[in-house]
Amino acid sequence: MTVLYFAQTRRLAGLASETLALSSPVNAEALWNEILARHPALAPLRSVTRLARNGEFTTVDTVFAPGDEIALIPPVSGG
Amino acid sequence: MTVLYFAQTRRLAGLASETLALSSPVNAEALWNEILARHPALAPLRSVTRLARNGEFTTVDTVFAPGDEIALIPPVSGG
Amino acid sequence: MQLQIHIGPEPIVRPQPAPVIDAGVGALAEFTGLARGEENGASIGGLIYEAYQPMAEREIARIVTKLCGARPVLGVRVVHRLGRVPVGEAAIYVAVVAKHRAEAFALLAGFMDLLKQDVPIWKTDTF
Amino acid sequence: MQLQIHIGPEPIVRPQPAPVIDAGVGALAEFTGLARGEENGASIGGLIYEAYQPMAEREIARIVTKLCGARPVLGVRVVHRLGRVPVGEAAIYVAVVAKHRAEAFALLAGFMDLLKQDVPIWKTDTF
Repeated sequence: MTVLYFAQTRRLAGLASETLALSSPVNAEALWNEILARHPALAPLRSVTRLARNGEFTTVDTVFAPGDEIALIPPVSGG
Repeated sequence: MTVLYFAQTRRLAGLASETLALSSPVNAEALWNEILARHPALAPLRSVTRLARNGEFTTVDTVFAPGDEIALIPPVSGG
Repeated sequence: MQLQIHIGPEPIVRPQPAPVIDAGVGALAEFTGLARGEENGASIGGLIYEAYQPMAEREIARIVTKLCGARPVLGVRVVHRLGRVPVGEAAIYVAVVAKHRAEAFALLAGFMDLLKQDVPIWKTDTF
Repeated sequence: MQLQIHIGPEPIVRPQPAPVIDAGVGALAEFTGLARGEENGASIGGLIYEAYQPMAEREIARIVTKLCGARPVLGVRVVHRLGRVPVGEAAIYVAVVAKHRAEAFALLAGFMDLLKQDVPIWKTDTF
């Protein structure tokens, strides 16, 4: 699984992307736990950051599979 | 007094402007009567046509003086 | 419905210089009204406009001033064409610059509504 | 507030070719968002934008498609700049063409609201 970090999440994680070796699909809770274990500095952003899976916003039911491209989407500010 | 006719009022009156020789100030009712006496074809437009005096829309209280420039403003359709 | 999207690093070629550009301008909203190829169901080559010109300019100024009382904006430009306007060409162009988009959009839409109500300009014929 | 008015017979120099011009287009509404010279009260030279680009393009398409369901329009163009955007230059340009102005204005304003909510583009820094 590839995880992409943008904007504040990129700055706080200190990297733009990384690979997570998942052995099986996980839900959002488990994915967040893995991400926060690697990057505790992201904890304050969790409540305002949405997860995208393969380029689409996820829902509470989304399952994240080992081959997915995941992105952390902190509050956007385009335009 | 100069009277300007625009759009449908110009077409129905058959002219773009004319001079009315008023001896004293008149109200809108008297002015309309004078105009309609000259151009009966304008009667159907009276209810939808506003009068401007010296470039500004008039009210029911406006008095029209001999030196004024009057314009008949049928429903506008700019833009 | 056609949709074109481009996201990239190139400078955006701006339509034309905005009416006022200073460091406080964050929003430029523009409206162009074009002559359409049909009028009352019939195919036409264009529209013909006439105006009571000095009054039209005064009314436009009055409307903008009135609307700007409620929604401060930084600049407004209004251009209206008279005479023959062929299909596909612009009859009116209005630009509004403001600090934020909300006031620019509000002024632009409000202005067009009042223009079509109070400004002595007429579509008098088609060709 | 500056106001410029021109009413006359000259062809209006249109900002740029509209996204779709056919004989049914009566309205072109455009929005340009410009980098302002201050951010949180501090004077700046410009803004820096980044995007999750493929998702941003897909989200823009999704938003436009959704909004066009309610308000049919004839064409939409969206351009967003990335990287450094100096003060006074455009960060975003959106154009909507439609038969009438009401649907063009509604789509333009609605699109900008949703862009600022859902499209993964960020102002990440100033310079």
